[in-house]
Amino acid sequence: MSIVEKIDVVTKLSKADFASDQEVRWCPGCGDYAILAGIQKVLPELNTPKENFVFVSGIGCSSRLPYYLSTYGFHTLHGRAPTVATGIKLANPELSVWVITGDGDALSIGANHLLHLLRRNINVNILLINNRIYGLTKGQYSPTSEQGKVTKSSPLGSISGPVDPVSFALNAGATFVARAIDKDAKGLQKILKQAAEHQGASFVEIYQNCHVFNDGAFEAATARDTKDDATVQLVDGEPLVFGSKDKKAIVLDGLEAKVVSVNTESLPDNALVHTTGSDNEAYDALLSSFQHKGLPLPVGVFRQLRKPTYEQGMIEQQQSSIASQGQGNIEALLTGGSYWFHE
Amino acid sequence: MSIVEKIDVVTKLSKADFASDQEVRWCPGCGDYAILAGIQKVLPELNTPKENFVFVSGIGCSSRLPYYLSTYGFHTLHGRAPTVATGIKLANPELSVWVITGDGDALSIGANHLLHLLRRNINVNILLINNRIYGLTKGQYSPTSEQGKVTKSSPLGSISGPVDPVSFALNAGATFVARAIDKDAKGLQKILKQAAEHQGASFVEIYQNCHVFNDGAFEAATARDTKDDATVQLVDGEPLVFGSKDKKAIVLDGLEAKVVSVNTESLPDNALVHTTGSDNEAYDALLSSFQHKGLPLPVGVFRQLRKPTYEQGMIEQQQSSIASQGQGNIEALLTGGSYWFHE
Amino acid sequence: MIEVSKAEATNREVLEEVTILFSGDSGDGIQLIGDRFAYSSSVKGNDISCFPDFPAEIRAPAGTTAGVSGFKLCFSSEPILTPGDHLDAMVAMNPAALKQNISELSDNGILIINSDSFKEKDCVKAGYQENPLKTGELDRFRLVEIPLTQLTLDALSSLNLPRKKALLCKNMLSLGVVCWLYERPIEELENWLDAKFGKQHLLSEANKKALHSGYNYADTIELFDAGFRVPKANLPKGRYRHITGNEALALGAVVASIKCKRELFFASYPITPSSDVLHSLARYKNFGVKTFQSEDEISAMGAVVGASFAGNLALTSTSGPGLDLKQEMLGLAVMAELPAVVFNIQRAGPSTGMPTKTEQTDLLAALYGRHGECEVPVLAPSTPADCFTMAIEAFRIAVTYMTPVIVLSDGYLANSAEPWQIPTDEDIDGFSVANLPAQSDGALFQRCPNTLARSWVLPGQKGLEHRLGGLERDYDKGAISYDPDNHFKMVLTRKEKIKRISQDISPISADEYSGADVLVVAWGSTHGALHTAVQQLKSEGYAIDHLHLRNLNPLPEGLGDCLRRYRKVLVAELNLGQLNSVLKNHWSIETEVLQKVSGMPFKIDEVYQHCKQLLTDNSQ
Amino acid sequence: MIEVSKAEATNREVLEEVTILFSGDSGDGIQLIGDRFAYSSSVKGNDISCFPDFPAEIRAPAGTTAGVSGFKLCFSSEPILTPGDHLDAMVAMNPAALKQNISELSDNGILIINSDSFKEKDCVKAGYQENPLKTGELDRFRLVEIPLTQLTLDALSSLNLPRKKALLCKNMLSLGVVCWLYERPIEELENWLDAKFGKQHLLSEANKKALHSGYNYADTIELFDAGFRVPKANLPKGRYRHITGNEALALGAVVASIKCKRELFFASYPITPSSDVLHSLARYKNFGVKTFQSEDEISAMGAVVGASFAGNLALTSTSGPGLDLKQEMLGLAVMAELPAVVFNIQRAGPSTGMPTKTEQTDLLAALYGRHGECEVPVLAPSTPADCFTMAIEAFRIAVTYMTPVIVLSDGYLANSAEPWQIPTDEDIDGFSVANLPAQSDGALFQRCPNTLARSWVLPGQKGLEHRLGGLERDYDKGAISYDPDNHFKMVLTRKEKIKRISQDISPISADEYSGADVLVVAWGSTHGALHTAVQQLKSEGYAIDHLHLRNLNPLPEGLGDCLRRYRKVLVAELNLGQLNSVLKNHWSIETEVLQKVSGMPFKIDEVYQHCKQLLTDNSQ
Ligand SMILES: Cc1ncc(C[n+]2csc(CCOP(=O)(O)OP(=O)(O)O)c2C)c(N)n1
Ligand SMILES: Cc1ncc(C[n+]2csc(CCOP(=O)(O)OP(=O)(O)O)c2C)c(N)n1
Ligand code: SF4
Ligand code: SF4
Ligand SMILES: [Mg+2]
Ligand SMILES: [Mg+2]
Repeated sequence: MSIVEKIDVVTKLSKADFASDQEVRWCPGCGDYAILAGIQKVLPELNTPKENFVFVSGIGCSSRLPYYLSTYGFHTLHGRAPTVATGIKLANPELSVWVITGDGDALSIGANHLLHLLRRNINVNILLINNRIYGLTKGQYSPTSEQGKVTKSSPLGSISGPVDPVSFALNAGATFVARAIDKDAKGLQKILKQAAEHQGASFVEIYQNCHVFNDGAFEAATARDTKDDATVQLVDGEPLVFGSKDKKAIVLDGLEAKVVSVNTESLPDNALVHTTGSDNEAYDALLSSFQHKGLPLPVGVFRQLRKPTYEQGMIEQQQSSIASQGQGNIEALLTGGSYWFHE
Repeated sequence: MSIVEKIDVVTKLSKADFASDQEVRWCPGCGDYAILAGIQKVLPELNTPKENFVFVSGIGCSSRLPYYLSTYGFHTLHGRAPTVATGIKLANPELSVWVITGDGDALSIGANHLLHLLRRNINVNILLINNRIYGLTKGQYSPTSEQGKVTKSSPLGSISGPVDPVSFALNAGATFVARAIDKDAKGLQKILKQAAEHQGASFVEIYQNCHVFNDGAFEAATARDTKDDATVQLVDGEPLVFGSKDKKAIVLDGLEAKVVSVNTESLPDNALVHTTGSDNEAYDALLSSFQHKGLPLPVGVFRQLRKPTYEQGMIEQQQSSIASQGQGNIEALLTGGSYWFHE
Repeated sequence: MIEVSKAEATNREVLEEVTILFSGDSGDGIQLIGDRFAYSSSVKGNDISCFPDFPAEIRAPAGTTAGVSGFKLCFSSEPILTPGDHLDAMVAMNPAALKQNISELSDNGILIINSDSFKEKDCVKAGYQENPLKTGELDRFRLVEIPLTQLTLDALSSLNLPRKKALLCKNMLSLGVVCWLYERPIEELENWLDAKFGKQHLLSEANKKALHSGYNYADTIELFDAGFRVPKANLPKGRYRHITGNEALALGAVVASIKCKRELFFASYPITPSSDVLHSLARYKNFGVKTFQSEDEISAMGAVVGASFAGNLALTSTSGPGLDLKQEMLGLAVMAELPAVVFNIQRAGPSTGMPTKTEQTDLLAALYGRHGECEVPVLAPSTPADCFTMAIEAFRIAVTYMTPVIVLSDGYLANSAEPWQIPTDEDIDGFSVANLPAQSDGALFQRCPNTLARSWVLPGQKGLEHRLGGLERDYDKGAISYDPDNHFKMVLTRKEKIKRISQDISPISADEYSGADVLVVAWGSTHGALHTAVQQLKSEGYAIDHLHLRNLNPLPEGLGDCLRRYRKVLVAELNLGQLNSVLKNHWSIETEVLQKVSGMPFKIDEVYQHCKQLLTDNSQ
Repeated sequence: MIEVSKAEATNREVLEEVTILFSGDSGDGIQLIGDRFAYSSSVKGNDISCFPDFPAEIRAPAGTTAGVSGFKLCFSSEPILTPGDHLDAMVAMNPAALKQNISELSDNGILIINSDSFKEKDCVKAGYQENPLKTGELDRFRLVEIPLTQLTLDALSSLNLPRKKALLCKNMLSLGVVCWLYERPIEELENWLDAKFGKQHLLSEANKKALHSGYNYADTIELFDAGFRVPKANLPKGRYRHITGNEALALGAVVASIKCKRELFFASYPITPSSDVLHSLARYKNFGVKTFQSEDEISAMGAVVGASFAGNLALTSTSGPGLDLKQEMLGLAVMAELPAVVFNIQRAGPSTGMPTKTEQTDLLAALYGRHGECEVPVLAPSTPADCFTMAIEAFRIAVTYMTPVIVLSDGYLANSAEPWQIPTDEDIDGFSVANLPAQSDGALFQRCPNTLARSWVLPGQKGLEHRLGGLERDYDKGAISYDPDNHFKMVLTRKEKIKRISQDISPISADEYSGADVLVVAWGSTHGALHTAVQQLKSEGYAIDHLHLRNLNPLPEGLGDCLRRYRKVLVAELNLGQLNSVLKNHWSIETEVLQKVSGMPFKIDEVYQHCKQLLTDNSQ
């Protein structure tokens, strides 16, 4: 089949073409619905034949998502989706491979696999659906739950502080890192598209409201009256400016970020200008620490770097090996070492 | 036994008292010997009864270390030492618990456990002995091996880049993070002592030469003629100054670190002054990125913060629970819910 | 303690026992009313048995069969062991609930439905082609149609609740109806609602109103031909409470810790259906319990091994997939000879399987799931209350023999409640930790001549410093050893140590099992159904016995002889014959198997029929 | 290809076979010379069998018994299967090597020692109270003391090598001596050294000099009364090479991939003694092989499951502890019905155990180590070369039946080399992947009526998009299903699918196993010792047979009947009776067991004696 034909087929697809025949079974009001819709909206725009998409998930409410997409899918084991996705991508680098995972799935039982997938820069898209709770097992605290969280398993409050998914991914060396929010459909779709188009491991944290066990966890960042003050949109090449009425900018003071009011049109010299391609760990760390420093929550793409993918390296080694040793065959294989004749 | 007696006993101990009756079985020339010696030197100085030390390890050449110490010890499973250490410390917070682990043990199979131990801030001391290779399984590349490393399992060079142990620990939220080198006995001992005395999770990366499978990996940082230019010593409150003949300082330029020569006695204004207590992620990231930015390798304590430990939280919850509900007993336990009489 | 109210009623038909099912959407509060009605029945003096059955989804789409939640309850004036096979009555809140469960309702059974939820679209959602109320397919039942939705809204109209909130009280209205039907005083329920929400709370008010309305509705419009009465059962006198298997395991662990005077350390990673053990134990901090929610199952098991090394009574709980993950670390506990207990709450496998359904398919994995020769004792409680006893027994064996122990419960035991006569402190046998050396006595790796257990030397003890590990060690000195003869000796010693436990548990009594035509051998949660079926057959004069094993490794003494005394041995399990293979491995006997692997417990009747067939074949 | 040199010698005693042990410190290059001497013997036309035995430490302290490395080799003019029990000759580079192995040397055996390393302190280090050269304890051997150290230094003096470097050539000097003793031309070794180091390289020069010196020394000073000659064996004509079990597994996997035209994807995490499979496959990139060194065993298995889903032939390799970790993911492969192969190279357990020692203790874990009813086929090669055949067979079964397959090798097979007649492409049976649907044919979850396999639908195929997972799924449509009857049907279907494989493998031939007094049943690496012992007994007229199983699940057809044809069945295993328990589970037969769990293979003699005892008891 020629590429032209393929594209032809692809462009005809719509959101509805990506809905499977399975009834969606999340609780009413669950943020996962919006995320599913966002994905279904973006997939037809990616110029990829439907049969080339593979959605791989672990276990959790969020990890049920692949059942509701009409693409290839694999609902694997708790925490292990990155390993299965790795196998799929290395077996067939042509496929567009996505990982759907939850905060418990990805950062409790599965953080090691996630770390290594990101470090290897395998070209898969990871969507970490963060509701800061274990949904499917009915409401225990997760590694992203805030310290002191009262749940069935922590009646007096959880003792340890949270892991920040974005910092984790940045530190693991992911070449694309972003944060999106279930309720912000436009922003979510834009990021999903960028993630899909990125060559290399893409990581997107998506805030998701668990209506039943952790309702309102992201209230400040989503409520109409607070969100403009509580968040700052990351736009490549643009300054970090936010605020509903009074515009504010984030400036650099030594190695600290600070908020200043900007009433005129001109920004102070030390205003931070966002760049997704800085490859500067200090900037990444600064940005991802806003949240626990009382600064507004950054939403959007944190980092996008172009680096060779693992599968490229793998294919190159195969090719260079064939170039130097010739394409192997059984005779060459079995007589490869030294042998002798017995007469 | 009164405390006075205990201290009395402790101060009488010497290095030799911490050698077990087992013959040390590393290869001749292995850097582990120096690390063992450093530990044996420091333990008598910690004012802790010998029987209160527990050394827990995973599997690897380095993980054999506890056998050679005459303290309590546990040679557990590959990658799992942090979990066992967690259990020991929570079961008996009085004990001085140490984890001995290798780069493969800690960062390949075991990185998830390490992450969570550090995040929880459990008061154990983790010594990650990094030789950038799998020693015990005879020389495959490890997650800290440099990209392109040629080993038995990567005859054409490894494809993915390394994990930096110090960045990993800083990002996981460890409250004490340091780097030491096997060949620098004094520096190592000083850091071990500080780590032991720190309340909370301490993490020390120790560069170790694997004479057999990765000889000379840390040559630049250890050789007499290069080490002063290749490393910078981290001293709390002191500027980052280094260099064998010409003294050089590290200065901050925006969010980048740069090296400048300092010939006079006074330092430039923007010279970085090290502080272990900054609690500034950007600074931590800057410092831990020196290595792959061509800046000198920082050696010493990166971070030391005072935060409540997990076990303190656990004990406080127990106490508050006893305060509010009374010390439990069997009668109270079994009749805790509602019950009735059948007559 | 709640006083039993003495509400009287007249004109009631007396029944020996009733099995009723409450069913509806998982958002309908079915488990809540089921649970509470069970409690009321107990308080009234009935024996009860129940079986909650819920969907895998938190809240599957309303109105679909996938989302149906059920609570089956049998209350009786005779001692009972299972909720029974057939329903005498059923409450179906919607067509999906009806569809899912109607096959279990006996002819002429009472069928209470919410007529407001039988619209066309409701029926379609549930997968009905036609409205079942109209097809006549329900004619063989005593159909009672109640406009529950409307009645609820009407009842609460004065409270000005939002419609959605008000509708949540539907379940209480239906409970009120059922209370009238079976003569349950509603005062006790009112007290409970007050306690739950706070006396003044609007929700307390609303729920009480709905409850009353239901009760009065049934009374006033003479909804039923007659009410029923199930008299008090003749149970031993004493204090009772309800207990589920998971609660019982948690209580047993805490009691073991108090009895042997060592702190309980519990590490676990949530997984259905074991998570309630974690939830229970997390509330017992004032009993010295430490709970640790770990990052995964490996970590939980690792922490348990560490805590055991440091001298705590160490416990973890999990379910199938988690058991797989714990195996390597269990092997370390075997090698290091450290006491630890694993509660494995079996669920339908393999792989993720059907997480909320019950099964007995982890026996072989518990016995053999680790590389190397790596035996551990395995116990299996047979009722929810027995979980309490076996939890304590597991710790006794663990510390006496210095070994990890696996306790196999399952989803059915975990969630089913039964009335439990509360023991006093004195009723419960304690045990002590005998092998804690008082001081440096050089006997570090010496074994107790009876149990073959090594001593439990704890960090912090002066002069006894030593190193444990997963490498083979020298029999005498404990140092690493690669000596071939030593290894063989250690392998045999570890095996023998487990074998010795069989002398320390109840043997199979030759009197009790003196031989007959058929012996039904089984283990775990199937006890009730099997026992009931066998009793039935015995009462009909058949020569049949039922032997229920609680120790699966080692097996009790006398078992081999016992098996040989029967003409036929039927091994009945909710798997493909796992205990059967264990028995055959020990004794070269021919056996019959009764297998069921459907995520559901045995029905009494299927066991009864199967056994009867065997007995009949036999007598030919 | 190397030409066999035709060096002649006179005055040599002709022997049928010789077993020799090279032993010394792990830094002494023992494995190297052993391996090369084995190769020379093969090239000379002998049959050979060898057993390398090395310590757990990379390089344990020099001079201690913990650090002794040994290479045992038997070369023979008759076909042989094991290196034999007793040594005819032994090279001991130091007292520790002597101490560790001397008990195996036959009386009057040749004992070559390095006299320079028998100083007082060397003897003490090895644990001798007195110098064994002086106590007379070696009098019953033909002791040949050679000052190897000094001779080596002298031989290389002209090269001006640092002393340390020069001393590394000691092994070559000793090899030279042995070459003289057994009439090996040293030209072939010289060529090998040139190839290894480069012709001009100083190390090549030094090693050749040492080799020559040893040879000449033995020749000149008439070190031995006489030299020996072991004539050519009567092996089938053809091309041969040496092959270890691990190499054979790797080659088999690549051949399977070429034959069935699907790329090989291999993911593994290093672990002794399986790592060499990784090292081998990493070198086959030009055969389209992808190797992935994962972060742990779970990840390796996960990647394998993913690669299989995407259509590669997917493989992982591991050892005991790693098998434990793979079990959960294996369960997913069972549930998703995806083909995959696991090579498990067993080592002495439990837990970390004795990593470099061999054992057969993972059979039950392979069969039953997963929660739920979760069967997988299990195969066991019986010789190093058989690893090649069984690797291909494993893939054939995996893709034909859409199931993961476990191949159980062990440390002994993994590292032992045997001569292998190299097959040609045509010699090797291929297999094809029959169940790849060509296009959207709606048969996504339909099963092949013969194999019951579902079709292998690969992402990228248009119109066949579907979702796999670990939840139970509907028999017909593949969607998630919680239906009880469906679950039971699926459990039984998965079981039946595995059972059908038994019709697709060689049955036990009733002619060959027609009955006798004793049948020895076994599996895996014990083949050589058992076969040799049984042949010996047969040749002495005893009625005994040996049945070696290569399919452990499902078992081959005809096995049950076969077992019943013998008066006694002896199950011989390097464990506590794991195959035995499998057999007893299938057939209620009485068996005898021969157990050994010492990290070492069976000796022929211990099998011989045990069987003889049984046969004698029998005839009473
Ligand atoms: C090995 C294993 N351990 C535990 C579980 C139980 N389990 C299922 S989902 C889950 C956590 C889900 O949390 P998260 O990943 O945050 O997903 P959410 O349900 O919140 O979307 C757990 C603990 C499991 N299925 N498998
Ligand atoms: C579960 C498991 N997988 C693999 C191994 C094999 N193994 C032992 S040590 C090791 C790596 C050791 O590397 P590292 O931690 O860097 O320690 P080093 O030997 O270099 O000190 C591996 C892969 C094992 N023992 N257990
Ligand atoms: S429990 Fe929470 S996350 Fe799960 S489906 Fe319900 S609302 Fe969504
Ligand atoms: S292999 Fe390397 S790390 Fe291991 S003992 Fe030898 S030198 Fe040390
Ligand atoms: Mg979550
Ligand atoms: Mg290492």
